[in-house]
Amino acid sequence: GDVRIMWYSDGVEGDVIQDILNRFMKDNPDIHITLDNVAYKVIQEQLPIQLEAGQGPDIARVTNIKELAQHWLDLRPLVADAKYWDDNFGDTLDWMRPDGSKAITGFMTQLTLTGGFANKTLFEQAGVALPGDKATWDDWINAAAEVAKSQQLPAAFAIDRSGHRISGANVSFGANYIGADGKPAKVDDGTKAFVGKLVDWTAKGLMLKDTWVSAAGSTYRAATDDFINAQIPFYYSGSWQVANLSTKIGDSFDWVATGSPCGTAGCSGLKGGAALVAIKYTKNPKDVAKVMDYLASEAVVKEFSERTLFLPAHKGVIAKGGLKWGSTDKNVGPALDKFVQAAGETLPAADALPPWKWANAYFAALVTRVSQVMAGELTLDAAWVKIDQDIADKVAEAK
Amino acid sequence: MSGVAAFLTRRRGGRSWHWTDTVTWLWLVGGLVIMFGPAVWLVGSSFKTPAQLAEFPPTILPYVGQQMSVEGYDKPLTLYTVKLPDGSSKVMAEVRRIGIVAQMIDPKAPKDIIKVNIADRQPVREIGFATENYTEPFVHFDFLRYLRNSVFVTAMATLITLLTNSMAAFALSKYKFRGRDFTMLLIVGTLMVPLSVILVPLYSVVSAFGLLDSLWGVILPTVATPTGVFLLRQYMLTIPDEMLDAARMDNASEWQIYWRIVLPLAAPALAVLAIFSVVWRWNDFLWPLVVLSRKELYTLQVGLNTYAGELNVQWHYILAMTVVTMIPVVLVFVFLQRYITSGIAGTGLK
Amino acid sequence: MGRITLTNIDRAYGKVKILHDISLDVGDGEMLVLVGPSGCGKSTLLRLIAGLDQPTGGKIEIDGADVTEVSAAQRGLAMVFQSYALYPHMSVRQNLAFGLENIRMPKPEIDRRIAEAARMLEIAPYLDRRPGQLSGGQKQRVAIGRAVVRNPTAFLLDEPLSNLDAELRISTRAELAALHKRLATTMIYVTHDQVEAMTLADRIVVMRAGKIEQVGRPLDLYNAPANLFVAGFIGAPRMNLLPVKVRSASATQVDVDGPSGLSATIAVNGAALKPGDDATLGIRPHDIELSDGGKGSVEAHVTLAEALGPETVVHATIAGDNKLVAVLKRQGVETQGPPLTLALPPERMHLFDAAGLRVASR
Amino acid sequence: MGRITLTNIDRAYGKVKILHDISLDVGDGEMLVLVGPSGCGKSTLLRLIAGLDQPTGGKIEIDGADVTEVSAAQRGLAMVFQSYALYPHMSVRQNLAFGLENIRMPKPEIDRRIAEAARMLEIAPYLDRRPGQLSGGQKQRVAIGRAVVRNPTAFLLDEPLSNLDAELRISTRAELAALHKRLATTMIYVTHDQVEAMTLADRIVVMRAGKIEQVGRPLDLYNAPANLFVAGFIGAPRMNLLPVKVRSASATQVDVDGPSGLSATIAVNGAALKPGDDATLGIRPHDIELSDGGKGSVEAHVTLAEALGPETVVHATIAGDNKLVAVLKRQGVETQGPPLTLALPPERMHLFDAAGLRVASR
Amino acid sequence: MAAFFLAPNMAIFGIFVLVPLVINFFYSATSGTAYFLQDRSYVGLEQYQRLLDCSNYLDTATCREDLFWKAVHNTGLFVIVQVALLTVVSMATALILNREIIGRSFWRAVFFFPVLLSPVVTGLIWRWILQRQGLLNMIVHDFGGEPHNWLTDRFWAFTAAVSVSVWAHMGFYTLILLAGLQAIPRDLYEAAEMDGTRPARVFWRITLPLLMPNLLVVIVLALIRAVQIFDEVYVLTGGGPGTSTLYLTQYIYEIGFASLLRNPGLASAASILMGLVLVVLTLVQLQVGRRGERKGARQ
Ligand SMILES: Nc1ncnc2c1ncn2[C@@H]1O[C@H](COP(=O)(O)OP(=O)(O)OP(=O)(O)O)[C@@H](O)[C@H]1O
Ligand SMILES: Nc1ncnc2c1ncn2[C@@H]1O[C@H](COP(=O)(O)OP(=O)(O)OP(=O)(O)O)[C@@H](O)[C@H]1O
Ligand SMILES: [Mg+2]
Ligand SMILES: [Mg+2]
Repeated sequence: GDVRIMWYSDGVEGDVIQDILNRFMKDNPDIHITLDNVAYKVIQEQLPIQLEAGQGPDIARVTNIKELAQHWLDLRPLVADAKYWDDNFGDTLDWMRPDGSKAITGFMTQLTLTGGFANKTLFEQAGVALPGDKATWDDWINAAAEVAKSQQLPAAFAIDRSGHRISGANVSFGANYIGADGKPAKVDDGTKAFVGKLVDWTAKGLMLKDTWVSAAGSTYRAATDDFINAQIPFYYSGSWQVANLSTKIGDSFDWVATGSPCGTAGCSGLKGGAALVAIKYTKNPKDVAKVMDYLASEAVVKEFSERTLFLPAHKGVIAKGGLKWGSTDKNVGPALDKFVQAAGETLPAADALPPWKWANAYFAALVTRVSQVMAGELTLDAAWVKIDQDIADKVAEAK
Repeated sequence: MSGVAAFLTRRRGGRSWHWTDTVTWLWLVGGLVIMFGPAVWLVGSSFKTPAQLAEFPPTILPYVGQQMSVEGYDKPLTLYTVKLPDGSSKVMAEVRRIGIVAQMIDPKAPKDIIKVNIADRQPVREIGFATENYTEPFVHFDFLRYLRNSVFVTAMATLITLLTNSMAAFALSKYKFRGRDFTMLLIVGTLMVPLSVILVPLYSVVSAFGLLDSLWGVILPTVATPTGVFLLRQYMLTIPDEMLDAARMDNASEWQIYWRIVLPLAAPALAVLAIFSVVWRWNDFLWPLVVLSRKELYTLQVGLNTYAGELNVQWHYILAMTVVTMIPVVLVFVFLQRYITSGIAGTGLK
Repeated sequence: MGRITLTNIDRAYGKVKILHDISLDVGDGEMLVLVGPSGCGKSTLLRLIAGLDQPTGGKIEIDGADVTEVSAAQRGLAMVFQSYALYPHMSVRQNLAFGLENIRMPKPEIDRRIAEAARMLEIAPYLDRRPGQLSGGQKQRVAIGRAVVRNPTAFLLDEPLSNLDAELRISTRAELAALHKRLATTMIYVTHDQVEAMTLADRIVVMRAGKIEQVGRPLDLYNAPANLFVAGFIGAPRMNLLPVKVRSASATQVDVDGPSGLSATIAVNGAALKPGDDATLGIRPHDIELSDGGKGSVEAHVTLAEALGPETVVHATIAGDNKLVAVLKRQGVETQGPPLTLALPPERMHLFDAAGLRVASR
Repeated sequence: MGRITLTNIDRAYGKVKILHDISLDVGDGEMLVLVGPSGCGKSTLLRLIAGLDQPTGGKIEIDGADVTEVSAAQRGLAMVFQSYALYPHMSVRQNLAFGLENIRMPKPEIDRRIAEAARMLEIAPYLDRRPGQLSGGQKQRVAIGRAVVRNPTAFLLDEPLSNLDAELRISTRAELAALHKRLATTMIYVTHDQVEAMTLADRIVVMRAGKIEQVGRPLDLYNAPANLFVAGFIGAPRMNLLPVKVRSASATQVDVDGPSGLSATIAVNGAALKPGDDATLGIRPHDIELSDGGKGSVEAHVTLAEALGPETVVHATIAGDNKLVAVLKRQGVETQGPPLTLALPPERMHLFDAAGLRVASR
Repeated sequence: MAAFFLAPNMAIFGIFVLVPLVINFFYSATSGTAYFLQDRSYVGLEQYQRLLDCSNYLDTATCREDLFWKAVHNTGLFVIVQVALLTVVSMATALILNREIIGRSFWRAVFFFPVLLSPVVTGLIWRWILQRQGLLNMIVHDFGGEPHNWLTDRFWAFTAAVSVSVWAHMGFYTLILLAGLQAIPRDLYEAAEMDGTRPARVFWRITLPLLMPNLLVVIVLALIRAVQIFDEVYVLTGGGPGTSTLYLTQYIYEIGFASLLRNPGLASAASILMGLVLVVLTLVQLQVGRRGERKGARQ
């Protein structure tokens, strides 16, 4: 039968998956797959409406996998080997199923991990050593500030404007968003500690003002271009940037992935990623399962990761190692390897966030209010009140 | 030549230079820079590679580093202008870079490797067009199908808009009936409903009519645009009623009056509306995005936006395709704007 | 075929009443001319008949059928608008064809009719121009042509010749007269032109301020105006009106005394005048002649002499204040010359009573 | 103060030449009337003088200063448009005041002038209406008023009276004449109306197809038209033109033979005619009289008699085909009556040679 | 007859505009994250209460929905400045394009061009021009000026938002005005010229009154679109710096659609409040305009 996949791309993955699907269709002439390449906006704003109306594609690549979990199809009875799924995707299966369920709804096509990048060449030019493995946030910022000063750069570092990006760091300072009842907790000292530093760095001009200040609400802004143009020696973003940096920086300078700097509680990044899930309203559950089985198979996952430079979420693939990253850039391999390694250093409080229903509410409130503070519209103390209020509102609304 | 000069400098009626002429030309030239400058830049940028697009400071034209094949090296090497310690500068090819030190060679004497601090070299660049921004999407992107859908949506929506709006505007400007002001108010009143606000209810309505995943679902909700009714009505008010009376005496039915008298006389306003409608429908993004979820039905704008990912937007493709998709509307504009000419309604009168 | 009857027509714009109780019967094939001062409601009346406007009261019938509520298109009339109202986006040819196409006339017949109208109105060279490229007179001819080609039940013409030059005016007038004779179509014709009114009309309707003052055959109006207004309005230059006092009155004649020792005896047909009554004596400029003195002649001081060629319009004063206009059939009257002696023939005099109504002459 | 000189003015629309080499000298304070058939370029010429349009060749001077390149606003002229061109969004009062406010005239003076113009043109009751609420004639009067209040160097009037009714037309004409006399302002006046042209003009310019045919004082044009066109154009009804053959010719007189046994001896002043030449004999309808027969009289069959009141326009045929129009100073001519015998007085005849040019009379 | 001509438009209009609008009212009376009415719970006027809960409407910090009021304030200022600027600029351009200049169609195309761009591309181009290392700063630098961080400065970000939206939309209004200008009979200008009228006065006394119906279209549309300003500013400034260019539609969009935990009820209520203000504004304008229209009635 027919299977429709709704897919969005950040890079080349649309082409890669099409390739793989074409191969699949050749082997399974009875299944016809249509890949609808859509804008991320469609996934974000359009798909939920369709789902609520009981419509939608058969399979979709989505990011807000927890919120929409009630629409996913349980593949457990349909897949060839449920144990294979549990074994290899076990850690992340909970991210995409309703709380308390044991369903297999899909798998992560890409695992992401927040982390830093440093412009090695700039550091060298400034004669500043790259901080080591266990360096703290302060170490990194101080070192970067020194580089910025000697190289006359506009700022020492930047973090993408996103609640998600700073949450790993918050956790590293001991933050815990999740209350005892599973509902959001009030902003705690860990969060206050790191956010306070961030605000301070911004005020001192160490953090690039543009990214956070020049937007309102939960608008996403990345500082990638500044890093690419060697405007900042240190940049905190995530693993998905590797391919992007590689193409855009080219030979201009050397860069390295640094993992996440450490706070008082650890050196945690935050995981995330996009999942490919099957949708409940499909008319062809069998074929869907077959496609999912194929795409989740070890060889395909490996190929997909190698070609897209994405971190795989497949335990087997990671364990075996030896991924032949599809890039000739000498910076890429080490960077990806660094992320793979850092994935093991995340704190439990951070790992609890991806499958947590209210994470996005927390992130949105954080970014909205913190950037107001940075713009001078709010004091930090007022911001804490507002953040708690915003999150509480969201919880109340969702009744 | 002096004829041209006279032509250039003449003002209305052909008399000597007037201060208003100075203002006019200042305005026009300023307008050219401000309005068109970004356009030129847009076109230039559409030929840039992703790396160039991200580059600071931006350049108007796309530049690429110049490369050269040097004997003894498999791959072409990138050329740099190197400032030598003695103060002179020289074009050299980079063999490799290790940290802040680059190993360079003189292409004429490829034997000796010279170490250069990277701060002392500037890439030699030349204009180079990344035409793959254009060619790639044509290969991977179902351009012709999207184009067909876009043309269908735009043409149908524009035709229906012109027809229904002008009919309504005719009724609202040339008939006196009870409830006319109310109807007008209702229409103008709903002008202010942003689409994003009624998106969800509209989605339910369209879905109730079974128009989801259908181009008609894209077309119909947009055609009753209050803007058009309002615009046309205001223009039709200026058509003398005597003309309609004359047509009535000529046995014309009300439809004929509308079709043969009022429509031609409202041509300038219709042209304006047609231009707007074409531009709007062509550029419509949010609504088609909502209605269409199958790629066979995508319009160009929706198709184009598949290059906008969660974390990354492939601007080089979007810019290139924007330039391509703009061409038809520019042509339509150039064609239709000729109709925005002197109102002729008065010339049939004494 | 083309009998138009108006009964007690009223028309008001808001509170302002423009037409008062107009009743009129236009016979089939009649040429009825409406005259009256500017703004008296002629165009308004025409629009009511055309069906372009609705009366606020009264009834309009065509051939006995009540059409008050019938739309303009269905009344089968044709109209030439005072403002032309040509279709600016159509060529002259299309302007002419429009009405015919509307009734789905076959193409060859349309062409034939257009050719004929073009010939008659001398607009053949402009058939492919747009109205915007025509001069005022050319536009007007096209407007007439548009009505002519239609062969309507009746023509309504609102000052159709007002922008034509003298020559074309006369020939178009003659063509219209011929057309009227040939088609025997009812025509209602508004004009300011005395000559047009006099020569074309079967009957003339004189209107003032939305009311009908007199209806009658042209010469009847000229020779026996019903009241001072009509007397003053019909005939150019206008009738001289002199205030007089009745000296004596009998059933057959009235003696009046006027200014400047003027006295006259006017034959009447039973008048209700009494000696001592105020009255008005009228005499047309064309009826005044140069004389050698005698009874009924007056001494006139010329203030202005307008030489028209065949005749001279002499503006003069008699007895100080009273103005008198005479048309003398000669050239060479001088403003600075000696006083003229003018004869006012009593048999050409008109007498109006104090209310302005004509005292019937014998 | 208001001398306007045109030298070799040309105007073409694209390839179509509308005005050919017009040279004209309008004296200060002169009233110059432009006449000519519809579409001959009168309005175009007026617009060139006004500065609203640019000649394609030639020079325009006002009081000796070359204004060809000067804008309309700076020429200090006032114009009454054939299309009225009233400002539709302003009341009549504002329409009149607009030009005065432009020159920052004090308010009381503006009010005074408006009041005066309103009185003269009888538009006082409409001062607060908008043009859309006025009748055609009322609009036209406002258009005149707008020029009058300005006290310009010269007036340019494009058929200013064409929509007025006879009475108002005559009085407005008289007011214009009086205004002209009082202000002694140059006026260039386009009209179709013979009477207006004859009575108002100091000089008349007759145009045809963009060329000047004749310029002269009204009676000169009437009495001695330079060519057939002017002869036919000036005078209403138009001059009768009969084809004749020269029988004999001397320096002082010419004998001609015409249709219907008509023969006449016309006194001339040195003519280049030879016996046997074709010529045209002209005689004005007003110069034809009823006669009892005799030399120079013809038998005429009446085809149409138009009774104008004081006189009757008789359309007749003589000798079969030749049409003759006569204006007889009597009523009661019947179309169905017996043939009339008409006298054509030789001293009133005009003779034109084969080229259409007047043969100078003595 | 009028009904016949109105019917097609009104039918489509009723189904696709009015019905959704009415449904929207129901939305505003419900709460929850669900999209479909049947899945939502009725809360009456609660959403409105929440939006209007404010102890001092001039100080947004005292409001429960401080961002809503922030957006209201920002939008108010933006609308006033932008509509005024837009009208003036479009009018000036239309007047100039109405003159007999050579290459009229070319110039028209120049000024209309930005309308052809999608708002996202518009926002993007200008962000690239205005950002810290953008084209503008490069030019400023080349001319020896001090580069400025345009988009992180309150004043300049606001100026940029206004200017860019004017840049993007003026072609639209210029075209409407141009069509209106061309409909003014030429002989009126000639009459005015004969009356010795100065150009400025011709504009104020002839052009402007006669253009009133079109100007009304322009102001009404400009106002409505200004209140709804979104895409280009969103891309350009994202509402920043801080929240200083956060406008109503962005606020509604964010709470109603963009954020993962959406609140369509609150978004509907906000949009209805915004609509109410617009209705009032438009009524006022139409009333003023009707007077102007009567003035502009043809002769
Ligand atoms: N729409 C209107 N509102 C108010 N009064 C009007 C309107 N139209 C016309 N009038 C008035 O009605 C009267 C009659 O107008 P109408 O046009 O019938 O005059 P008319 O006799 O044709 O004059 P003219 O010979 O000058 O054309 C005039 O006084 C005019 O001012
Ligand atoms: N814009 C134009 N393009 C081409 N021909 C034109 C244009 N305007 C006028 N004409 C022609 O120029 C000639 C002169 O026009 P003009 O208006 O001067 O005539 P006129 O003598 O005023 O006639 P009327 O007495 O009928 O008003 C006419 O034949 C007319 O058709
Ligand atoms: Mg009238
Ligand atoms: Mg003319």
